[in-house]
Amino acid sequence: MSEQSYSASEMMTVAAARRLQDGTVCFVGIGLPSTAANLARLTHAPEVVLIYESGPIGAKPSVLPLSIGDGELAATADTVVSTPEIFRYWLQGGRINVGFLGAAQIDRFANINTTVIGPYDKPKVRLPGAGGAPEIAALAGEVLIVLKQNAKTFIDKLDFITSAGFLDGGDAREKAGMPGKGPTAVITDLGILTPDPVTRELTLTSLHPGITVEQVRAATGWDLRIANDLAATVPPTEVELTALRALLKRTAEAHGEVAA
Amino acid sequence: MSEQSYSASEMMTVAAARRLQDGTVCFVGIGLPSTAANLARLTHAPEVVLIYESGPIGAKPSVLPLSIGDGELAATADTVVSTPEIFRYWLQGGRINVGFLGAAQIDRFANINTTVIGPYDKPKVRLPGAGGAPEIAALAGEVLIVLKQNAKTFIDKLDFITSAGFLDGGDAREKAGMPGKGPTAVITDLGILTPDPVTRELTLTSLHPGITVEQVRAATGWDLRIANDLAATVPPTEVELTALRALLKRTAEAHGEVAA
Amino acid sequence: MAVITTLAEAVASLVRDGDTVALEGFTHLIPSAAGHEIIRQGRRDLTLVRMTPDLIYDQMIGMGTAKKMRFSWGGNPGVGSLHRFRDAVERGWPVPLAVQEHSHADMANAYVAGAANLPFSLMRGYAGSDLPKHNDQIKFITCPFTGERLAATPPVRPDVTVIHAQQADRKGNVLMWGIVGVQKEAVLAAKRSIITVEEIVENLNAPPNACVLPRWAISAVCLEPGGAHPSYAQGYYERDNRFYKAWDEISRDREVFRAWMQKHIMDTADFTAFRRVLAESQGQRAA
Amino acid sequence: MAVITTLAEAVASLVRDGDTVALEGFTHLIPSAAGHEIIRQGRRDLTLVRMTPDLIYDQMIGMGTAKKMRFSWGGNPGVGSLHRFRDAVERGWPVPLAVQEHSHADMANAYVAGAANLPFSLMRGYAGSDLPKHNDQIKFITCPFTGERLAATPPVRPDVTVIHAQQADRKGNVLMWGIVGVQKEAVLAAKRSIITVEEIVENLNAPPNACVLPRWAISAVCLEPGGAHPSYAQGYYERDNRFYKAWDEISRDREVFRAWMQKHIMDTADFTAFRRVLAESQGQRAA
Repeated sequence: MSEQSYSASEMMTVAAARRLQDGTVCFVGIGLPSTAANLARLTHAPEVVLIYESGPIGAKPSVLPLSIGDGELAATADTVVSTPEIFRYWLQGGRINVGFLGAAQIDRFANINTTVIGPYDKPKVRLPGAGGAPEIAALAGEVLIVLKQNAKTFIDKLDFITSAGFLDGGDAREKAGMPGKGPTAVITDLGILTPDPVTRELTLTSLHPGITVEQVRAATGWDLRIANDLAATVPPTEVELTALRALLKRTAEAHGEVAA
Repeated sequence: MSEQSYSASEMMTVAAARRLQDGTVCFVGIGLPSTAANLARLTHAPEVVLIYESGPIGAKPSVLPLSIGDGELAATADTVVSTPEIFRYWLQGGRINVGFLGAAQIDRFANINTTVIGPYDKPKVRLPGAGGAPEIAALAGEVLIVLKQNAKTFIDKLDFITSAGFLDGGDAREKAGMPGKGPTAVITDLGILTPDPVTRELTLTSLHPGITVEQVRAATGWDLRIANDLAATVPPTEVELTALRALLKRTAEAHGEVAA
Repeated sequence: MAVITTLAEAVASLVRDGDTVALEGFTHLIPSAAGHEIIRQGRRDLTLVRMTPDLIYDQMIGMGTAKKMRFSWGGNPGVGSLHRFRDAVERGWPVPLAVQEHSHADMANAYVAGAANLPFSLMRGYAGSDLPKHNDQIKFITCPFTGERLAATPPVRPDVTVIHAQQADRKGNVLMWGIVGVQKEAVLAAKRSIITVEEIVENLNAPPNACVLPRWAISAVCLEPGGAHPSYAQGYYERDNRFYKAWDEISRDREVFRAWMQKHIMDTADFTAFRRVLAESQGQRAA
Repeated sequence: MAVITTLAEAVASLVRDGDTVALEGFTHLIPSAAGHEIIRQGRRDLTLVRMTPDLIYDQMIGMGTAKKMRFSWGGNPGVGSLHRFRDAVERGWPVPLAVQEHSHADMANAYVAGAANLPFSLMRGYAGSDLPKHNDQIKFITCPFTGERLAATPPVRPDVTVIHAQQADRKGNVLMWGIVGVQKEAVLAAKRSIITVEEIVENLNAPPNACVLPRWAISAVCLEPGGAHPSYAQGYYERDNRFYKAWDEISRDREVFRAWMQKHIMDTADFTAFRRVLAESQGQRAA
């Protein structure tokens, strides 16, 4: 990747942003999802509606929020409602097209762990917890997941399922009564994984430039399925890179100013 | 009553207003209760908090509202919340000291009918219905009821119990699981009735000036109990009458202007 | 996504015979213009939903628009009875009207449940009241933690909700203020929605945490200045209390009612024309 | 009825050992000054409730103030882990911390149920999640109309809720705006409440339908300008992101943490003194 004019995480963010169609109503998690969703808004999806669990509806931040409730989100939103209303009327109300999530760990059926590593009652690592993810994962029309891919994040057997993907695969999700389609893509720094239409097992369907299938296998905690028609991810365009870098620059400056 | 310098309905309104202590949080019904509650606010209870089911909290109308949602209520309130919030957080939330109600019909246990006269499915008279009364009657700390007393309003057996007073009397109300104390006084144009501590049957405990016990009996659809120590209602004071008449005059002018 | 269109087009495309329709408004911002247009277009067999049915529903019922009403208080606020409503319930004229009756608290919670996509609402309600005996859509459930008994009812989920608001912007985002009642819940609980507004502005400049409905949660926005008459629109005009009193006379007699409706609504093209004819009638009455 | 008093007096009279206490704030308006004062006064065995426990709860946990926490997401927003929280859960230092864990949606609904005096909250939740297996306060009930399965949990009913708001008037009525989170519900769900404010004004001049808490629904109002630092108060000051990052270092090591707490909180009289000492420390670090 040394010859590339962009980083793996830039590729990840751009690839994630591309999955968000214009006009979509998107429930945005903080961190990578927020970066990708705002990049989409600043490039191909100017009319995307971004909803944050803290209350802002239609937020249009010029710099990325460091927290899920930054003032910039409230100041640029069409309206700010209470947190109960966000979860009751807007998420559970069935108004979210796409839930955009990150994760600490994920398994082959796109189930997510953000709770504990090790036993729940005596955890080796206590993670932050569920936040809004369990209901976003269950109720959003579809779910996009963005996280870096390595042996610590792509796990054969999760110690804890915080938020459901396809559970044990097949029709297990439908049987569990979740209205949303579930994860339609997992975007990483190495490629894009999508669920098999039948087994719902995550399959590598697109490989980022400069990455080998072996690298992806090595970064996955289970025997990863590879699509027969494995695609090559289109590299970030000049427009995408420029927008992303300008966004991150504005963000650093803004938060620097705040701290000064 | 011809020699009196005030009318029976003025006596009723003044007597009702006197029951409302300063600082009380009062859920106000439209009509007579609203007149009495605002008279209280304009005389002895300047700090009474008036809540209307349409959403205003702490309304201080200078003229009486003709409807439960007049602009004057919103314009003078400390805040205006949604109607669901009024019923969920403020009434059911247990924050109301006094529910101030009117009624079409009442029985000896202060149960109220505002639904139908005659059978429910083939009513002789279809009344407006429950409104907020059933939950106000059940959940307010105590309930005051104000209505004119005659054979059409004081009924031996109601065709329909819309809002509960003491049901069949005794501890029937407690058994039905209502947290509020229930009706503590029924104020009419003839006198004041309060529930017997044990049987909970309404008893005439105060007689308005110029009214005879026989008149009250004749205006009651059952064999009315009279308190041994029957009190005489103190006539309206100059202050009370002046405030009430000024309020009604301002109201007539305001609504006249509106209509003009 | 909101389209900004005429009220006639919005009603024609969004309100259908047999629909469950909620025209909401708690004495403030009552969608009278929209109610007239639904009558004008001759809709039938509607199930009407409203906490506080008033003149508009009295007019719809009297014109045979509705077969059923789910409500909690039906009257002419500050005046008295709704004579057309009573005539339909007491004597089945012009058509029988089935009623599903609740308390305000229950209706408000049922709208909240509708907006929140819950299969039932929950409240401490109806203790000692006869209402549940006559409404099989009120049930009681037991708290799994305390064993307490609570009232439950199905959510309000209208096919169409119609409300009136103060302002929309050119994109179709809507702002309302003052007594907002259950209107936000009613719109979010519905499959489709029509919002008439006093004014379409360049920017809403909504205060923080104001009651705003984003355009993508609305079907149609229609400019109808004065469209809440005889109710009021805070910041625009006051309540026409005189008309509420006049309605008591107009609606008392079937023929007087029908003649009034024919002249003022059926024979007028829109709400503006209605207001003009009404002004003439009032002038004559005053004379 | 709200009394306007000092934070020290409010905490002394309203927060007791063993209480269930909610210091709420969704990254905005976090009641840091009040949290410090609770630590300063040495409260013990508190059950802490919060959707998003952050630095303040990390400080309280690290100082042994809490025995249990009911929450849905515990982290240093935008930075990473809460090291004192992890140390308490993973290694029981300084005292073991029991956790009752929910999702955000469930916690938000539980606050609503508390404010509405309901014995349980209701939501479509936890499908496929392991959380209910480890929280016996999450149960599932069946809709009496549709047979659907819904998650239920007991309401949040704190002994004391503590929040920070922008303004109070001289009578004690409180106004907040921007991201208001669950603070209104948290105050209305509690037996007692303390609200610190940026400013006490003559009149709130609240916009229509603003988030106002009337004085008679509040126990105490305390003037604490800057009292939400390092979080922000919309219209007053921005978030001190640098401090959130600094906290990651300060809190990593038990001794460093204890020394920092001693110097900055235990040895300072109030939040103003804390801010002064903090400024000195930051100056030294910068130097």
